[in-house]
Formats: sequence, structure tokens, C-alpha cells
Amino acid sequence: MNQESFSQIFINACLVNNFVLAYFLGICPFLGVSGKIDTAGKMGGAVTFVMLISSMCAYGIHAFLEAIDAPFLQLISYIVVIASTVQLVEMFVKKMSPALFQALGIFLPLITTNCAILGLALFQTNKGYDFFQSVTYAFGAGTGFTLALLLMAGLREQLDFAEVPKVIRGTVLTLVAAGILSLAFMGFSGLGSN
Amino acid sequence: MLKQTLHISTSPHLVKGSSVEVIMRNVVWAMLPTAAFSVYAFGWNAALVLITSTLSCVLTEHVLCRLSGKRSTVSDWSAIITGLLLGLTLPPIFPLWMTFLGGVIAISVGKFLFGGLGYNVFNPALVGRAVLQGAFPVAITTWYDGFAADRFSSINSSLLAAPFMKPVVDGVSGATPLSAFKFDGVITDTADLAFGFVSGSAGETSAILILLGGIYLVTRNFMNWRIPVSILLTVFVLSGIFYWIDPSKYPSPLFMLFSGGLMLGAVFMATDMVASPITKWGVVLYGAIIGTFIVVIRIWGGLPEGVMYAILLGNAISPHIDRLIRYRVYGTSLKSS
Amino acid sequence: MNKEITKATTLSSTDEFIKGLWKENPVFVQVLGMCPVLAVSNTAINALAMGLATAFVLIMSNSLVSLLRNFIPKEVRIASYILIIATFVTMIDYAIQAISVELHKNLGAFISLIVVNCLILSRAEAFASKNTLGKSIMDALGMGLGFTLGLVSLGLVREILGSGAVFGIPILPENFQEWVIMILPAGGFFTLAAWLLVFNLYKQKRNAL
Amino acid sequence: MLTIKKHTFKHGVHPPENKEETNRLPIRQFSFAPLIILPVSQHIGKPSKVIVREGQEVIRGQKLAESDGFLSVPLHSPATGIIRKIANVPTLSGKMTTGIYLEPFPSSTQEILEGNPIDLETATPEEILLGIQQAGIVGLGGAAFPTHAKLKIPEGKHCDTLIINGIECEPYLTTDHRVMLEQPDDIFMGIKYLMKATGAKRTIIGIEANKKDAAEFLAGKLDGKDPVSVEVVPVKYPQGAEKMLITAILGKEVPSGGLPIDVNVVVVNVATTAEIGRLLPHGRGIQERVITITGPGVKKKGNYLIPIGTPLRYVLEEVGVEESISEVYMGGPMMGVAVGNLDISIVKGTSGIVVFNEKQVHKSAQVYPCIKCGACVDACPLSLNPSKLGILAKFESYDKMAEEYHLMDCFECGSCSFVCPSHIPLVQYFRLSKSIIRKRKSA
Amino acid sequence: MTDSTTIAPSNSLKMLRAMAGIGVLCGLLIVLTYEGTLPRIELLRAQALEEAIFKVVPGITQMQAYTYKNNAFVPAEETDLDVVYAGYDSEGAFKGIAIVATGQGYADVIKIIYGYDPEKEQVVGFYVLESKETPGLGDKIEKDPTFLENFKGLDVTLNADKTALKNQVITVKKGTKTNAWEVDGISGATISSRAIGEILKQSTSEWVPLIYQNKTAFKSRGNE
Ligand SMILES: Cc1cc2nc3c(=O)[nH]c(=O)nc-3n(C[C@H](O)[C@H](O)[C@H](O)COP(=O)(O)O)c2cc1C
Ligand SMILES: Cc1cc2nc3c(=O)[nH]c(=O)nc-3n(C[C@H](O)[C@H](O)[C@H](O)COP(=O)(O)O)c2cc1C
Ligand SMILES: Cc1cc2nc3c(=O)[nH]c(=O)nc-3n(C[C@H](O)[C@H](O)[C@H](O)COP(=O)(O)O)c2cc1C
Ligand SMILES: Cc1cc2nc3c(=O)[nH]c(=O)nc-3n(C[C@H](O)[C@H](O)[C@H](O)CO)c2cc1C
Ligand code: SF4
Ligand code: SF4
Ligand code: SF4
Ligand code: SF4
Ligand code: FES
Repeated sequence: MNQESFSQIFINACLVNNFVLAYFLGICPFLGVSGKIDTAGKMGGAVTFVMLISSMCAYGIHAFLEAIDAPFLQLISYIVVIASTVQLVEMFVKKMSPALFQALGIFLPLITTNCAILGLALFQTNKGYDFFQSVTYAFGAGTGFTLALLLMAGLREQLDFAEVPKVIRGTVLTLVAAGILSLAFMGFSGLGSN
Repeated sequence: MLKQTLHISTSPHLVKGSSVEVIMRNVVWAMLPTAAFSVYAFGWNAALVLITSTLSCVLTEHVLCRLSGKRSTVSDWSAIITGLLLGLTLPPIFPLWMTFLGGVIAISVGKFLFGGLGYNVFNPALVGRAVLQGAFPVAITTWYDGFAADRFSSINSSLLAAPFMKPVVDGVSGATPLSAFKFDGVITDTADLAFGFVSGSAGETSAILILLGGIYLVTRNFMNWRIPVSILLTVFVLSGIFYWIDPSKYPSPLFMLFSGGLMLGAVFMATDMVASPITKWGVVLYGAIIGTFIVVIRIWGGLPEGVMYAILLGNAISPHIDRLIRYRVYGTSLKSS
Repeated sequence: MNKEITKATTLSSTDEFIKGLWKENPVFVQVLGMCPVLAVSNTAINALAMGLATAFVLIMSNSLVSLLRNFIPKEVRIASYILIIATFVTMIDYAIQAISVELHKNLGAFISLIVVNCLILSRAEAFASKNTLGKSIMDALGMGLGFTLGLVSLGLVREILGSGAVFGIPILPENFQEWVIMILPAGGFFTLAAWLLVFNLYKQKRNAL
Repeated sequence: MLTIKKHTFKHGVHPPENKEETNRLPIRQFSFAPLIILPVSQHIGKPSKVIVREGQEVIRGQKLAESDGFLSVPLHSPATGIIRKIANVPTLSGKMTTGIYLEPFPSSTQEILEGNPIDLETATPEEILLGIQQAGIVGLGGAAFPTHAKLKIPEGKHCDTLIINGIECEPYLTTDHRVMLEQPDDIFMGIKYLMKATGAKRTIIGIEANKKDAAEFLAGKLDGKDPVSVEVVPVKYPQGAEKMLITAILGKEVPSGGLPIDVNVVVVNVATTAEIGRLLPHGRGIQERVITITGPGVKKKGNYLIPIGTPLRYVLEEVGVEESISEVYMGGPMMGVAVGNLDISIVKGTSGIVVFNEKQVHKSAQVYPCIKCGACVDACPLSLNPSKLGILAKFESYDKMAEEYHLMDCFECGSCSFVCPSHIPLVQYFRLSKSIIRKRKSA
Repeated sequence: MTDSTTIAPSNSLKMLRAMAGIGVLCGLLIVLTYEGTLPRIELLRAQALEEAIFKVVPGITQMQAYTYKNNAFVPAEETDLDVVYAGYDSEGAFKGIAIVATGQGYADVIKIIYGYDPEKEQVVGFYVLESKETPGLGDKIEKDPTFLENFKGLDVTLNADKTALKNQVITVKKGTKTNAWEVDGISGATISSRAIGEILKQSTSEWVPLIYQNKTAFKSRGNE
């Protein structure tokens, strides 16, 4: 059993071991959907939501697979369940807020193939978190993801109006800013250790 | 007869008189006492580090401008500030090749890539230092006691490490007040901190001289006083609350104020207007956020000092602050703007 | 991001192979599947292992998808692809564990995360589901090797500067000062940025000619 | 009643005032130029329609051009003389317009022709407005907007306060200052006409603290029963802008995109008011105006009563200028327009002429990128974000400027450019952007 | 992941067939691989664990896992989680216990194993199982010889009534170690070396009194 407290799990997942900036998970949406603050916030919200749901599902599946002693089905069942969850969320969003659906565009379905979600499920299993720890972990990871996305979007909105040499514009500049952001997040190291 | 050729310019035809170059030059003047004290305290070592970092920044700026076919912008003095500040944040026996590399990174990655003067979203000097700290964490936490007897007669071997090679440190390395506190629970005397009789980065030791430089800039209206005041006040109040709760566990607010890079950071680095918010209330919030990060990192974090990280995070948050805190446009209601 | 790279398939098999290495390189040109690229490229050996594992999954899934392409109804194709990919990933995961526990530990969760590497899904969707077995294998080989090439290029730079070694063998003088940052996350971002910059400069130069 | 205020509007700037050299010099009459050139477009709105022929002899005060519609005013002859030519003439904006060349008779008496006097007691508001239009009066505060049009209260609105603008916040200019000291009776007469025309119940004369003498002088003339008061506000640019003045005096804000009447106020410049008070009882038309001629390049600085249409070149030769003059502005140095061609004429909207020589113009021309110092943000009286607007303008993001950053509210006061340490020509960017946006809208 | 367009019944049969087919195929492939690799993976894992245990309890050649149940140490079943490993030399004599412990380091969780000798009342060996500490800095906890020297004989003597440690393990600044229960830190990796001290402190105060009180349980392999 894992002894970490909720606040420790949250701080570690959100700041110290930020999924994007320290674990390199969810880089694709991080590079792809961080152009505008509004979309970034919505994407972050969507990812956090999916993370919470899939974390709960993963906890259930893991318990079930333990019971029937079939660990080799872990990966395949995680991905199937996450894919269906996202599908449901997508349908829900489409119905409830067409505007939001429009804004997230192709990215909602892509959350399925976002390694941050799957990574979360795998990590929580590896770390042996119980149900509430898992949910805290998911919430922390989602918040951290949203935070990274929002910070990046703020910087990029500003950089849209900078005299950046053409060869650097776009992905290169985003990666450099991400690198510096990742350095800045190193300041949080050790925060979650007491 | 009247002259026929008249200049045509657009209104307003008056300007206030200060210019970017004047501001930048004055910031350099304001930093000189701090730089001079660091040479006094750490000898030729600090002098070499400061000269190298400044030269490397200026050189990089010049070369990059030339390479990209632009007019060289070194004459606006901003590269000199970046260089001096970088040097001031490094340990006084930091290997010169690393110092040089730091300058190159500060200007090329921290400034040029983002579009040069005015467009950098992070403080260039701190980008340089953050990369150095990430790359060479041992060298950048190898301190040196000030006022060594031989500081004007010999140069530390660490400084002269061959490029790309590990430095060999000679002599004892001193602990900074913050690492002494964090790792050994030792509190340094506040007067020593204020006057700079402690070990630390080249320019962070004398809080008083840094403050004087800041006061000069504020009176000449070259600096936004709200930023340092907001940072220092936040640090003081927050750490004061903890100290009041449990003085045996938490450091005193005065110790917090005068130790480490807080003064240098609050006065000269967080105030870099390029990477800070633009409105009066925006900078107050920015300062409060930086101050909070500093206290959190120092008290609960793994690292003894967090000023650099706090300011970089503050830089990253500034676009959001500018989005959130805007003035209400005249004649509009708050909601409609 | 999921760029459709469906060309009129008049290319020969060799061309299918070559394009993945260079013109449509998944890392440098398409910028796909960046998470593993950044996460496991801190040493060349990790990068190589990850690249080969990905290539294996890519080849196997492309083959199977191509074989079954007429059997899978359109509506469930993505679901089927994911099932197929997950299967091969599980297989390679166990295979690596059986080879070396140490290596498996270094690659961490990223082996499992090959499942969500969009490179694989996008090849299945954009290529294998429309092409013959032979061509699909060539395409997968090219993309897989191109991906490995990209990973190893990053891994080499990061390992040389970060540890003074290549594939674990020290090549620089004893007292070389390692640049720890290269092994840290920030180093991954910076190195990828630098490689992309090199590519952009190269493209710019070629276009200028 | 004299009120001294401590508070004023938010932000704004303090340029050096430089008014001491002319503010004690009484208004002096200027002689006629050998040839007077009168453009027909001296106001905002439709140009006046010429009603004289070449070769025709005209009398001082006679109408030379008729108003052409509601937003238009007539043009009167400033002198008795002969029409030499009707041809295109250059104007300040660089565009050409129709102009009347008038050669004054040097020997004639230059008596003024009387028209239909408007009797304050009996005239209806409509008659007063018509009288103002027929007198050719436009805003002398600088905008040259036909005053009668402004005074016409739109349906459903009403005016309760009339503010007389005696602020004169532009550095160097002392026109309104001298008018207040020398033409108090005209001003009070004008106020009476204006109050009747607008239905306002009270009048406040707003004056900046650097003209206390004028404020005390005017307040001293009040008998305490008049619904008129004088308020002194702290010195700050651009207090003279009507929105700022309303905020400084009444604490109200004119809504974005709105007019003063939306907060039940009408603002009229003191010189305009004096002109109304002087001309309407006689039914005359406007023939001359007070202009401050000053600046380091001028030898005989002063406040002059100059006939409309006097060529600028003649004016400068009369007062004498230094060899090294470099820039000449019509208006003050903050909002005035630099003159490229000395062959233009004095028009009704000319409030001052400022001449700088090379030394003053030597404002280090180096433009740096915006360093986000925020000086402009804290200077803009409308609380816009000139820094952001400037960057957006550079990247031609006009829609964003208008929609998110209220560009169209900017009244081009120049405070932002004045303080900018990077010397970015912000106002110039904004003027250009506004015109592009307007063009796009109308297209 | 189906398109939301309505699907004709005959079509859905085809879909079902396809999915079922693929499912069976995939299941088969996975199970086959799993069964095929399992023995070797378990062997490798066991070897790795054994190696680690042999490293931290010097001189042993055999081991036995125990778990603490109902106030006594009993040989552990496969499913037991909290286990310690007793080590025996070639003659079967009990030499010490290997204990796994974890805690937060500088970068992430550090997992270590250490050996405890109840006779000497000392920690006698130490090995890092998992750590993401910074290479060249934090990873000195695995490599630095002077640091590892600490654990050749770290004092964990119990107090008089044998219920708790006399002195808790603590990391001190490099070069200032004066007592046998102190860990001499690593300069430049103070945080990581302190984390090790902290992990040891937690784990020893939990396990050492228990093991010491029950040390007879380990005397012979598997409580025979
Ligand atoms: C194009 C234009 C239209 C105007 N329309 C009106 C109007 O309808 N009613 C009115 O009272 N004032 C009107 N004004 C006058 C303004 O209220 C104001 O007096 C004039 O713009 C000069 O003010 P300023 O010098 O502060 O800019 C108008 C001004 C302009 C330039
Ligand atoms: C920036 C700015 C400054 C102004 N300053 C003055 C001023 O000092 N005095 C003045 O009478 N009008 C000034 N105006 C014009 C006034 O806004 C307003 O149009 C005028 O007082 C109306 O009177 P008028 O129509 O009789 O000219 C200024 C306008 C602007 C935009
Ligand atoms: C990039 C980077 C990585 C670091 N990694 C570690 C680490 O793995 N372990 C550690 O104890 N400290 C690490 N540190 C922390 C510093 O080296 C810290 O200042 C040091 O542990 C303080 O110890 P000292 O007082 O003995 O120098 C790291 C710092 C940086 C900037
Ligand atoms: C008060 C003040 C503080 C400054 N601080 C920094 C700094 O910390 N780092 C830096 O690189 N430049 C600093 N500058 C200089 C300048 O803003 C910097 O070169 C720009 O960030 C480059 O675009 C400062 C300038 C001023 C006026
Ligand atoms: S499709 Fe998915 S995996 Fe591929 S680049 Fe986009 S987000 Fe990344
Ligand atoms: S015309 Fe110019 S000087 Fe005169 S009041 Fe208006 S802005 Fe001020
Ligand atoms: S010119 Fe426009 S933007 Fe600039 S200060 Fe004046 S009103 Fe504000
Ligand atoms: S005053 Fe100039 S430099 Fe300062 S923020 Fe405004 S535009 Fe930028
Ligand atoms: S999000 Fe695309 S590989 Fe991680």
C-alpha cells in the first residue's frame, strides 16, 4: 500500500512531476492546442475530466484483473475503456455545448490517443494507489496539465506578436519556451516530500 | 527669406526625454556599487566572472544581429544589463567557460529567439542562469567565502577550468546563509546579511547596496517600485506569519528578506519590464505571486533558494495577469470590456 | 496534427521505404508521437530500444491491418486498429521484460504508451488500410526506421553532452564536465528544438537555391 | 463663485508648459496681408458654397460662401477688397480645396457690414442656432466642428449643464487665457445665448490652475445670482478634451462612443463663446481670431488677432523667425499638425502657431521596440493600452485593436507617444489604423 | 469508436463478427506471449531480487521471505505484500535480514533495500533498487564509495527495553559524521542523501524492534 497523503500526491502530480513538463506525457496536445488561452483552458478541462473518469475505471479494471489473475489484459482493457469513455464524453459535449465541441475540434477524439490519460492509468496502478489516492492523482495530473497548457498558451499569444525569425516561429519556439518552463518548474522539486 | 524645407513629423511634437538607452544606462550605474562590492568581497574571482558574463552577452548580441542581417543593437545597453546581472547571480568562483556559455544562452535562447529586445517572455539573465543551474548543478552550488586574505593575490583554480572540463575547487567552499539554514538549521546574523559579510552569489551578498541602487532608479522614475515592494512585502508578511506560529521551525522574516538572491531578484530582475505585467495592479499581483513562490520554495521545497524559479514562473504568468487585470476603458462598464 | 499523408499510391515499394526516413520523417517532418521521443531519448541505447520496439509494433500492426483491411467494416476500424496495436504492444512489453529487466525499467511506462503513439494509428489508418501487404510493410519499415533514426539522433546528442558517452561507452576525456540539463526534461525540449531548427534552416537554404 | 478642485481625471501627463513668454502679452491686431487666401473648407462637414465671382469687390463682413446643408457654415470676408481669383489652394492636411483669393484695399476704412442682429431676449433657441450658423461659427477649441450642429440637442435628450472650456492644456498656447482676460463681457454674453439655445440650467467655466488670474477675474464679474460658476482644476494634459473636462468637473464619464449630451452636458470653448457673444448681437460673421504665435524660433512672440485667410508665410515674416527653424505647427505641440508648406492660410480652427528650431526637434530619432514599460498605459486618459495597440498595429491586427482594445475610443491626444521611452510613433499608428478600419467598414 | 451514423442490421452482424474475430485473435496472441515469456520474466525478476539481497546481507547464499502476521514472522506466501528476506550462508546459518523501503527523493520516489544484522545490531548493506535522482548528482547515492561506506556498519542498537531505536538514523553534513548511527551526507546531493537517511530512519524504527524481538523465528530457514 502506498502511504502518500492526498496533498502530497496532488502537489507531486501537479507541480513537481508535472505530466507535461517533467514526464513528457501529453506533448501532442501541449504543442497542438496551446495556441489560444481559451481553447487551452477548455482542452485542459476536458483532459482533467477524462482523467478523473478513466482513473476510476482503471482502478476498477485493475481490481477485476487481479481477481481473475489476468494481468496481461491490463493494457488492452485500459485502452479500450478509455477510448469508450472519451467517445461518451465527446457525444455528451457535442450535445450539451456545440460551441465547446467546435472549439475543441479534432482534439476531443484525440484525447483517446493521448498518452497522458493512459500514462495516468498505468502510473496509478504501478504506484499502488487506493481508490481515493487514484482520484487525487488524476485530479493533480489534470490540473498540472491544464496549468502547463494555460501558461504555454499565454506565452504563445504574446509571442504571436513578436518579431521572431521565420525559421524559429512555430514548433521550435514553442519547444524552447516549454524547455524554459520546464526549468522553472524544477523549482518545485522536493515540495511534495514531507 | 523663410526656409522652405521644413521637417514634417506627427504629433505629439514633444517627448518626455527619457529613452530606452538612458533607462538601461542608468540601470547599469545602479548596479555598479553592487558589482564593486562583490569585487571587494570576492576579489579578482568576482571581477573575472562579471567581466566574462558581460562580454559574452554583448558579443553574442552583436554576432547574432550581424548573422541575421540586422543593425547591431548592443548600443542600447540592455545586453550589458543582462550580462552584469547574470554575473551577479553566479557563484564568484564559477568556471569562466561556463560563465561565457551562460551569457551566450541568456542572449541567444533567452532573448534573440523570442525576437530580441522587448519581446522576450522570460528574463534573459535568468534563462541563462536556469540553464546553467540545470546543466552544472554542482559548480553552481560551489560557494566561496568572502574576504579571503588572498582574494587580490590569487585566482581560484575553479575559475580557470579548461573549456568543457570539470573545475577543480581549491580551498574550502562556504555554505550560503540559506543552505546553512535549510540543511543545518543555522541562522545567520541579519546585520551580516544586510551588509554582505556572507557567502553567496557574486552580487547577492550586500542587500543594502542593492536597495540603494533600486532607490536611485525609483527616484529617477526608471523603475516600477511596486514590483520590489510587493515582493518584499509578501515575503515579509508570509514568513512573518509562519515565524509567529512557530519560531523554532521557521526562519525570521528579516532573515528571509536579507538572505539569498531575494534583494537582487526583487530589485533588478523581477523589475525587468519586458517580462512583467503592464498595469499598476498587475505588477502588484505579479510581485505577490513571486513572493509567495519564494516563501513556498524556501520553506517547503527541496532547494534552499527559489528566487530564480519564482521570477521565471512569474514571467510565465504575466501574460495571464495582463489579460485579467486591465484598466476599465473610459466610458465603458467593467462588464463590457 | 494527424496529417493525412495519403499520396496517390503510385510510389514503388522502395520509395515507400525511403520517404519515412527522410521526406516524411515522423520526428523531424511530421512531428508525431513526441512524448516517447522526448521521454526516452536521454541515452542512445534507450532511444534505440524504444525506436525498435515502436518499429516492431508498427510493422506488425501495419501487416495485420493490411491483411484484414477487407474484413474490417469501416465503422469499427479505429477500434479494431487500437485492439491490434494494443496486442502487439503487450507482446513487445513482455518480450523486453524477458530480455532485460534493467532495460524495461529504463523505458518505464513508455513501452506501454506505444499504444497511443499517433504515428502507429495514423499509418494504420492512412496507409495500411488502403494498401497491399507488401507496400504496408515497406511503409512501416521506413516509418519505423525513420522514427528510430529521429530518436537516436536526439539520444546521441543528449547522451554525449549529458554523460560524455555513446551507447554507454565513455568517449570524452575523464574530466569532461557533463551537462546534466541534457538528461533532464528541459534538455529534451531544447535538443528537439535544436534539431528542428537545423531542419528548418536546411529547408530554407534549399528553397532559396 | 470660484471653486478650486484637487481631483481631476485619471492618468494624463505633465508636459512642460512654456506659457510664461506670452501669457502676459495683450492681444494685438495683425495687419492685412497683401493677398488673403480663404479655403472654403475650414470646418468639419460640407465645404461652403462660393457665392462671389472673380473680380467682384466685397466688403468686410460680407458673405463669400454660403453654408451647404446643416453641417456647413458660411464664410465671411475678413476685409474690404477685390476677389482676384477662385482656384485650388493647399491646406494643412496636404489636400487641395477651392480657395478664394482676396486682395484687401489698403486705404479703405475696413468698416464691418452688419447683418441681422439676434436679440437675446426675444429670439427662440432655433433662431439662436441659425444665427450661430449664419455667423460662420465653428469650434475654436481646435476641432472646428460647426457649433450650431453641436448645440442642437437630439430628440429625447436634454442639456442641463453647459461647460465653458477655458482649460487650454496644450503647452505654449495662451489664446484662451488672453480671451478670458480681455473679453469677459463677450464671454458672458455668449454664455447667455448658449444657455438659451441649449436649455442648460447652469454653466461652469473650467479653467486650469495655471490661469488663476483669469479664473479670479471672471469669478469677480459674477454677481452671485447668475447660474454661472468658475471651477479651477489642477494642471494636467489633456484636461481640455471634453470627455476629460466633464470627468474632472462633474465626475461623470461620457460613455464609450457617445457624446457629452449623453450625460446631459454641452462643452463649448471660451473663444467660441466669446465669438458668439461678440457677433450675434450685431448679426456679423467671423472675420478674425486670436492666435498665439510662439515657440523658440519666433522673434516677436505674442497673442495676435489675425484675419482668417492670412497666409502663414506672411504671418511668420511679420513676427520674424530665426534662420534655423525646423518645424512649424498649427495648434499646440501636443496635438498640432506640422506644416509642410508655408503657403497655407490661417483658418478658423487655428488656435496657435508654434515654431521650433533644430535644437528642439533634435529628439533622438532612434525608435526601439516596445519594452512594455507601461508608461503609456499609465498616461492614456482613456485607460486604453497603447502598448498593446502599438504592437497590434505593427502586426496589422486591426480588427483585434478595435474589438478587444477599444482603438476607436482613442482621441489622439498624444500622451502615450509623449511618454514612450522607445519613441514609438503610437499616435501615428493609431491614426492610420483608425482610418484603415473606417475604410474597411464603409467598404 | 463508431461513427454515429445509423448502421444497418446486416452490417452490424458483420461488425460484430469482425470485432469478435479480432478480439479472439488478439487474446490468443497476448496469452501466448504471456505464457511464453512468463517463466523467463519470473526467473529474471527473482534473480534480480536475489542478487540485491545477496548484496546487502554479506556472505549469504540462500534466502527466505517472511511476513509478519499475528505477532509472529512466518514464511511468506506468494501473495503477501509486506515481506522481509532472511539470508543464510551455505551452512544454513542465519546471517541477517534484507528489507525493502521507499520514500520521496529529490526527483521521484526512491526504492532501496538494506540488510540488517540483529546480532551486530547494525545495518550491514545497502542497495538502491529504483531512483530517478539526477545523474551525476543525486545518483551518487548509488555510486559514491564514501557514501556507501556508511552502510557497512550503521548503528541501529535498540534501547534498554528493546522497543525502539536508541538513536535514530540521521544524515549529517559531509565530513561531520561523529557517531555510528549517523550517515555522512554527500555535498552537492544533500537532498538525496538526506532522503536516504529519512527512508532508513522510517524503515528501521518500524522493522528493527520487531525483528530483534522475534529474531529466533529466523534461526532456521522457514521456521522448520
Ligand atoms: C464626425 C463628427 C460628428 C459629430 N457629431 C456631433 C453631433 O451629432 N452632436 C454633437 O453634439 N456633437 C457632435 N460632434 C462634436 C463633438 O461632440 C465634439 O465637440 C467635437 O468632436 C470636438 O471635440 P473634441 O475637440 O473634444 O474632439 C461631432 C464631431 C465629429 C468630429
Ligand atoms: C486631446 C484633446 C485636448 C483638447 N484640449 C482642449 C483644450 O485645452 N481647450 C479646448 O477648448 N478644447 C480642447 N479640446 C477640444 C474639446 O474636446 C472640445 O471639442 C471643445 O472644448 C469644444 O468646444 P468648441 O467646439 O467650441 O471648440 C481638446 C480635445 C482633445 C481631443
Ligand atoms: C538540475 C538540478 C538537479 C539536482 N539534482 C539533485 C539531486 O538529484 N539530488 C540532490 O540531492 N540535489 C539535487 N539538486 C539540488 C542542488 O544540487 C542542491 O543545491 C544541493 O543538493 C544542495 O546540497 P549542498 O548544500 O551540499 O550543495 C539538483 C539541482 C539542480 C539544479
Ligand atoms: C529595472 C530593470 C531591470 C532589468 N532587469 C533585467 C534582468 O533581470 N535581466 C535582463 O536580462 N535584463 C534586464 N533588464 C534589461 C532589459 O529589460 C533586458 O535586456 C530585456 O529583457 C531584453 O529584452 C532590466 C531593465 C530594467 C530597466
Ligand atoms: S494524433 Fe495524437 S499522438 Fe499524434 S501528434 Fe496528434 S496528439 Fe500526438
Ligand atoms: S486646441 Fe489644443 S491647446 Fe487648445 S485647448 Fe485644445 S488641445 Fe488644448
Ligand atoms: S493618443 Fe489615444 S491611446 Fe494615446 S494616450 Fe491619447 S487617447 Fe490614449
Ligand atoms: S511607453 Fe512605449 S515602450 Fe513603454 S509600454 Fe508604452 S509603447 Fe511600450
Ligand atoms: S500525447 Fe502524443 S505521444 Fe504523448
